[in-house]
Amino acid sequence: MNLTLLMYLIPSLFMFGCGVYGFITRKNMIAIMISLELMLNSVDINFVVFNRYLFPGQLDGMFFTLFAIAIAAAETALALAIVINIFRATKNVDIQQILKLKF
Amino acid sequence: MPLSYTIAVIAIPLFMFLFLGLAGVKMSRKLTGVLGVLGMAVTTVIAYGVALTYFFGTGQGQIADGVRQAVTVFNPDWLSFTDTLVVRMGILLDPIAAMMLIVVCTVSFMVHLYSLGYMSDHDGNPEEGFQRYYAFLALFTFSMLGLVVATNLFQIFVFFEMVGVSSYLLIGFYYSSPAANHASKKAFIVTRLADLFFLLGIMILSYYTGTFDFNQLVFGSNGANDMAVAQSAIASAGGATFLGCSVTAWALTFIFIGGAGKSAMYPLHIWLPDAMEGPTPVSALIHAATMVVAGVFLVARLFPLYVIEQGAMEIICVVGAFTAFYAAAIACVQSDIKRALAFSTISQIAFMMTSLAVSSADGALIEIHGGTGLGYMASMFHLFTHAMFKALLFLCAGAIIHAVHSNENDKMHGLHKFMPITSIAFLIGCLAIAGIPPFAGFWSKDEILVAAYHKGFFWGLWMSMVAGMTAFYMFRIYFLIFFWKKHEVHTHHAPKDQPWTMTLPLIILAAVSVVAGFVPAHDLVTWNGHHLHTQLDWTVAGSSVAIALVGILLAYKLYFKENDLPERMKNAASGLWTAAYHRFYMDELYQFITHKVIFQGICVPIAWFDRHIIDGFFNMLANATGSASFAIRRLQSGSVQSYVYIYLVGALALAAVTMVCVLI
Amino acid sequence: MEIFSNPLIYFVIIPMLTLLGLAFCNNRGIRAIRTVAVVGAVALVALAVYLVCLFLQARGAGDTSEMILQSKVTWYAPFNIELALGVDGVSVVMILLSAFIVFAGVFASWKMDPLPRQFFLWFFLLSTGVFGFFISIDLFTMFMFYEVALIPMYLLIGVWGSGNKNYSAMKLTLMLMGGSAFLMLGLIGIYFHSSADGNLTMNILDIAHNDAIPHQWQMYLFPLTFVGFGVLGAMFPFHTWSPDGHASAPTAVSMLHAGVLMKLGGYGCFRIAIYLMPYAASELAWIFLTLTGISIVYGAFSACVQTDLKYINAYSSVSHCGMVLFAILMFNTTAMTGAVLQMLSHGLMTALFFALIGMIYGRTHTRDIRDMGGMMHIMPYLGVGYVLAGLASLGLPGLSGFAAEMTIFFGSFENADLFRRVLTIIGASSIVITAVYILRVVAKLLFGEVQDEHHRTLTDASWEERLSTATLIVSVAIIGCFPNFFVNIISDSFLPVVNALKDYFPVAGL
Amino acid sequence: MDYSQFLLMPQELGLLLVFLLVFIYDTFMPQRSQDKLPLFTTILFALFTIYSFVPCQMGHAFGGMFEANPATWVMKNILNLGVLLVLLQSIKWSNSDHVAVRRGEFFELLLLTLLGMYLMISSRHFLLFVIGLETASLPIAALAAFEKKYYESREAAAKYIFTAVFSSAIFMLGISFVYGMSGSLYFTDIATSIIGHKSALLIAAVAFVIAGVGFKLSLVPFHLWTADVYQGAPTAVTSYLSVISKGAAAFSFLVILVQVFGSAYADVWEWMLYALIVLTITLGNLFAVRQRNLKRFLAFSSISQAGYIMLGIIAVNTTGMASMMYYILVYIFSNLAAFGVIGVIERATGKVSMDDYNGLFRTNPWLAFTMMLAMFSLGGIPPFAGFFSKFFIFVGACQQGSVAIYVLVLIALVNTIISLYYYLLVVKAMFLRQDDCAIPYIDSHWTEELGLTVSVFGIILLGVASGVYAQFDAISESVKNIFALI
Repeated sequence: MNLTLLMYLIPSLFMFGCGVYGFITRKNMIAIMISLELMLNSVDINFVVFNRYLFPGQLDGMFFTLFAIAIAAAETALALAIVINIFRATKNVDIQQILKLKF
Repeated sequence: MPLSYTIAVIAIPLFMFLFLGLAGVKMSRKLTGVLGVLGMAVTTVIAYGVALTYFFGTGQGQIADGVRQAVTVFNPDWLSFTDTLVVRMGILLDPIAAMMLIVVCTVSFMVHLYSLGYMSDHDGNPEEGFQRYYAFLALFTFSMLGLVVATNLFQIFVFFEMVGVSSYLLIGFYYSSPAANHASKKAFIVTRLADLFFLLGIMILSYYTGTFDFNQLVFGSNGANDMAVAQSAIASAGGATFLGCSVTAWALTFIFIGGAGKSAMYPLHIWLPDAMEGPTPVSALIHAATMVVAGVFLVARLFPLYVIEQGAMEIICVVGAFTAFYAAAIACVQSDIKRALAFSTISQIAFMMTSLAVSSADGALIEIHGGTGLGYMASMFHLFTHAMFKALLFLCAGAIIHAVHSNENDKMHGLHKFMPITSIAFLIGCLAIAGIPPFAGFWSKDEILVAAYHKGFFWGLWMSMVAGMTAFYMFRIYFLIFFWKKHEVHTHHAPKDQPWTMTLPLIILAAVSVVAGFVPAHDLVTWNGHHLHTQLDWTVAGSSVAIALVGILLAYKLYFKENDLPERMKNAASGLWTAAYHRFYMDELYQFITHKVIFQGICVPIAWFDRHIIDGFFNMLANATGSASFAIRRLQSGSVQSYVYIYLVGALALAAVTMVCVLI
Repeated sequence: MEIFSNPLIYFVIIPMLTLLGLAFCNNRGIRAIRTVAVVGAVALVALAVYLVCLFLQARGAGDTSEMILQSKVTWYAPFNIELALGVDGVSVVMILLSAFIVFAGVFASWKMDPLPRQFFLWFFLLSTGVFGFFISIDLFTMFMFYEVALIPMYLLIGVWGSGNKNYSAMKLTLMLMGGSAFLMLGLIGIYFHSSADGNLTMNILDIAHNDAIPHQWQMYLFPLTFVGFGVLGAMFPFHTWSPDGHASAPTAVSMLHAGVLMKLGGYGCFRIAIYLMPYAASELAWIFLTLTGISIVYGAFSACVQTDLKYINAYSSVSHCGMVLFAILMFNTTAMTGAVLQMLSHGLMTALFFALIGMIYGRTHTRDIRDMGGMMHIMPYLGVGYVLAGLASLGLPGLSGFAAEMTIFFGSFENADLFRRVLTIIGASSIVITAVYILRVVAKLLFGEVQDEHHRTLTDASWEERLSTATLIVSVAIIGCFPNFFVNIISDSFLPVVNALKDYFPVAGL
Repeated sequence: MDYSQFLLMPQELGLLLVFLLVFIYDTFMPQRSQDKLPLFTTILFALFTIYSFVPCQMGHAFGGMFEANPATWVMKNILNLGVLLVLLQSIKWSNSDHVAVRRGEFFELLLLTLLGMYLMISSRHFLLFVIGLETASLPIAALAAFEKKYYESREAAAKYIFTAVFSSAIFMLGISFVYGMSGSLYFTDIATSIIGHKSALLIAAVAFVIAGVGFKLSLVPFHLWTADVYQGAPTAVTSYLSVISKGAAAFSFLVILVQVFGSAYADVWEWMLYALIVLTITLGNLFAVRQRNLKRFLAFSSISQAGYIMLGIIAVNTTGMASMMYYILVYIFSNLAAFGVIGVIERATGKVSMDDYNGLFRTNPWLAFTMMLAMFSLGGIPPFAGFFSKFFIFVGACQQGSVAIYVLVLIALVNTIISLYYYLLVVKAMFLRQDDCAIPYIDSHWTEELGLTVSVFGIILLGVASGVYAQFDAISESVKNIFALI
């Protein structure tokens, strides 16, 4: 039982780690958005797994996941719009180019 | 209340000061001068009234069973430190106070009168600052009178400060001249240093005896100095000691230092010669007759305490004797007549101090230390006579200076023909101070020598020698001024006797100097108010007169006619001569200590420390903040990824550290 | 509200009304502004005199309560913060002093330019704070007024000052605020230990009577409060704001600051730090005695080498204010009375000094004594005033300084322990150093030859300047001639403090 | 289900109504009357603000997901006041032609985010909380990007959205841990089920939750987005961001930490918060010292202010809660006064640098005066409200009693000196400096003047009038059961 729980949890945490790593290392904003999605989804997996294995009697986790997905979608849409904006201005989507505001 | 009108003696000068000081600028100079003289005249009359009533009047409660009482006229609270320790400002009359009233008022009046002429140019127009001058004179008179009638130690201290300030103002009267400026500063600061010790002395004494009041310190139930009271006052210290000496001895020594500062005892004498920068009448009033004897007066006030604390008394004795000789030696070579007179003043005051000091030990003091207190009487007597003839001498000097516009005696020579009255007055003064009978000085100085011989042969001999030197240097000055060689006239008009305003005081004082010796001092100003039986001790008197004559003859030989003897003597002992001429380099020593040690060695480093270390520290804090804020700006690098990275590290560190702290 | 029947509250209301009046005479010209300011100042003086009469009457009528004219309204119930008023002898004389200096300050800044209206606005805001501090006996209210009094200094110095004013203003404000930061923590700590039985209070008298602050906490809180106030009292080594601040401040501000604001420090030190925490006070006294003893001689010595008139007086203030704190720490009625006398005396004579310096500076445009001389010829009135101020400060009998210093020295000497006595003697030795630097300045500035020929054309004081300085000179002389009048007002006020200290500190009486 | 529960959320419904009306106006009104929209919105919102002061029914709704209690009620009203001021100050700006076309969206998004904050404040269930959080934070990105023609605006938006999403991911990870431990997302259930827990999982969860909310509060080290976004975003948005969302986040932070993790206060999050407070106050000040751009400067000042607000949370007592709400109110007024002045000057001259303000007092005395009051209030100078709020929050913290907290307060106090320094820098620029090319006289729009006047009165009166705080104290007393677990 626990084994199977871990079998779900460890990949999800790994996924989260990948997301973080991608966020910190990738230049392209689109790639960064993808890694953000990875992080959010790993969280969703957590919820689902906890719900399914630890508290099978109820559906909080599941519902949370549904909402989380919706929120993620909204975030992506917004982020994409802004990235396009940036692209219009600078003709690239390199996150290390947007350094005008600092110090 | 008997003698309650004494208040007028204090009040009138104070009023004159305020009035002349505030309204003076609006009035003409002459008017202020006249008003000042009038005011002083009134004061003098009242003061004589008071003193004579005290001495000879009856039914004023001042003589009880043959003893002259100290009469406290009134004594209101001024400043209460605690319920018991209260500073009062009052008026106390006892023999010496009454005598000082006479001295101060006489001399002051003379000087007021004299200044009318002295402070004017040859056409009799008063010079600039005339109002200020008379205001300050009034202020000084007020302070001095307040000092002599003080009812308690603290009041004396208060008026010590006041006379100090008025002397400061008067020395610096010609405030444009740097020399006067410097002299006034010096006078004030040196006496202030002495007053610091005076203050400490009062602190200690009042802490242990719990009072400032003479009535509880020295005056007995019968209102005169009383050994028993002094004993109990000392005893109330409970034998407390500090560094081996009893605290009261410390206190009295400190108090003496305070007096020594005012009375220019060695080594605190250095301010007095410079003080001659002031107008000469001022020197006559303050630095010859009145203020400089405040120290003697102070010691005399606490006489019984000193008698008990013999240690302090010994110090006074040694300092006094040494100063007498030291100053006399310097006086022998000074060329500036005012400075020469100043040193003779120092020497004479030292006489009084010594005489006070020796008096406790003369004979075998009968009651406790017993004795007749001859020296005490002599000292007060000499104070009186000296005030008269030294004022006379100074006023003469002033007349001469006013005539020839110089202090140097080589500008004078042979003035006898031009200024006969002045010359005679000066001669009388010299005879008086040299101690030639029947002039005033003889009587008082003779008593002093007797008292000194009572203490011991050495002391007597020493003082007699100084007396001889006195005769010598006084007549040296006299001959150099009035004879030596013919006076060559190089000013546009020849020197002559001065107007009556200046001559009259000379005549009066000369007369006084002749007769003052016959005042029955042994009846009036004895230490315990009893009549004191004295008879002239011919051995002492004769010897002293002989010595004086020798001195005079020597001076005559050397200085009456122009010759090269003095020159040769000078060359013979040139080193000694130069040292004496430069007052044995005391001023240079002080200069070194104040400028090099204190200013360069303490003040400047402290100021630097303040600006650079302490202030620097606070500025450093500010700069540190600034540089810290500059150092951390890299965090705000502008790159989202680094932001997120720091974010993540922060969150994980938060978790990790807490885990380590909580779980392990 | 019954509190408005208490005359004390008007010490705050009058300046506020003056503020309003100034705010309304927007562009009606300098005349209106001056009128409002003078009216306000005169009203304050009148009220202060009336207060003294009330106090004497109350004491004469045998009212021996610790504070008279007490009244309180709850302000912040959750924190037991009250608008609690009450005065004892010390605050009465302090209020009197403040009123007179505000009066003199208004006239000293008669020709203030530019922006006279704003200047007087800030000036009266400052005095609001000062009076509020002296009349209130509630920790929070006191502290609030304290800071109200501090902050206007920044603009007053920064806008109307001279010289390196930005730096000085910032330094002064930050250092004083730093002090009040410690102070605030100290007050909060006191509040939370103000009572053993849980009903906390901010009222100083109640706290003192509860006497509930644990000794351990006293050891924490006493340094916080004492240093907090000591910074304003120019205690070594926290005094360095004072020379720069005073040098840059405009005349009236220097007067008010040195004359009144620095007194808040000494007042707070004994009213809050020592009165509320006697145990720690007696335990830690030696530290602060040493510091204040240092600042007495230290300030005097530093003053000897300065050449800027205002620096000289700033350092002499360090010395004199050091004497105030020094005397307060001597823990006996005499010395503490002397401290208050010294506050009065120092306040008046320093205000006088700064007024005169400002007037001289306004004419010569230099404050460097090396460039000046013979001023006595040129401006006799100012010269005489300066000499009088100098004599007062070096302790001439008949002027205020003497009585104050003597009371301090004799009071301090009442303590039998050698440590305090040695410090006393060291402190007493400062009277000589004071004489040195005062006479140095007087000789250089007023006497001697005129250094700069342009100075010969300068004029003497104008009428408002004469009025301003004469007020101060007369008050100095009055204190100096009749010290006992003030001593009788002051001295009883210290009995509670001394009694509180008795348990921990053996007061050697005479 | 029973619809009467909606009666428990009158404020939310009212806000929704306002939103819909504005939306309808924006969509269907003819073009020529569009420029009345901002005024329309403002008036509408003003009415709503007044209405929402009407005491409403308290209780739980939707199975305890939503709670209306006096504290939430008063908190929402505080936010309303702030938003009203923001609206007042943005009217003139939103009619300036480069944003005029989209002005409708500005107000709609603004109102939506406010709704999100309402939900954050009232939610007692993490699902609702996350929804509220996201509703409150996502539109901000769009608002930040509002001034399209400025590149800074876009960059700010990008930085905001990425960091925001990242932090919400972390936050939800933390919640997932909590869920894993307790099996529920109800605050109360979680609280009861983790009593006595000291597992690594709990600690990680708490740390992530703190990080997630700390992002919105911009606590150091989760603050780095703040300065850039504040600088880039339009001033109206910046002011909104700096006060309103901060206030809402702070309150919900208090609720979460105290109500959910209350049992873990002593051994888990007291020290986390301690460290964060010290870092936040100190670094915020240090950053602020060097700033010349006023918006960036206020960003850092608001960071250190957040640190002071946290003092009210670490106190974990009703005094702390009351003084925190009071602090937020005062902070709203002071900061909005400052931003109002900046906004006016930026709109008129486009200048936001401190050096441009030299000699402002000579040309625009009232603007300078308002700015000075704001700075004094932020710096905690009596008799202005900021002094009282600072003092009270310190008292609240010290009431917790431990010496450690006294030390914390001392650190905070020492920091007030630094903060005073940089606040005085602004005053210095305006009053002490002389400048020949100072900003000429600006005649500001009456709405802006109204906004500034209101905030000035707030600054002056809030402290002196003790009734306000007394109210807060009573309210936080009435909800003190949330401190049950401490």
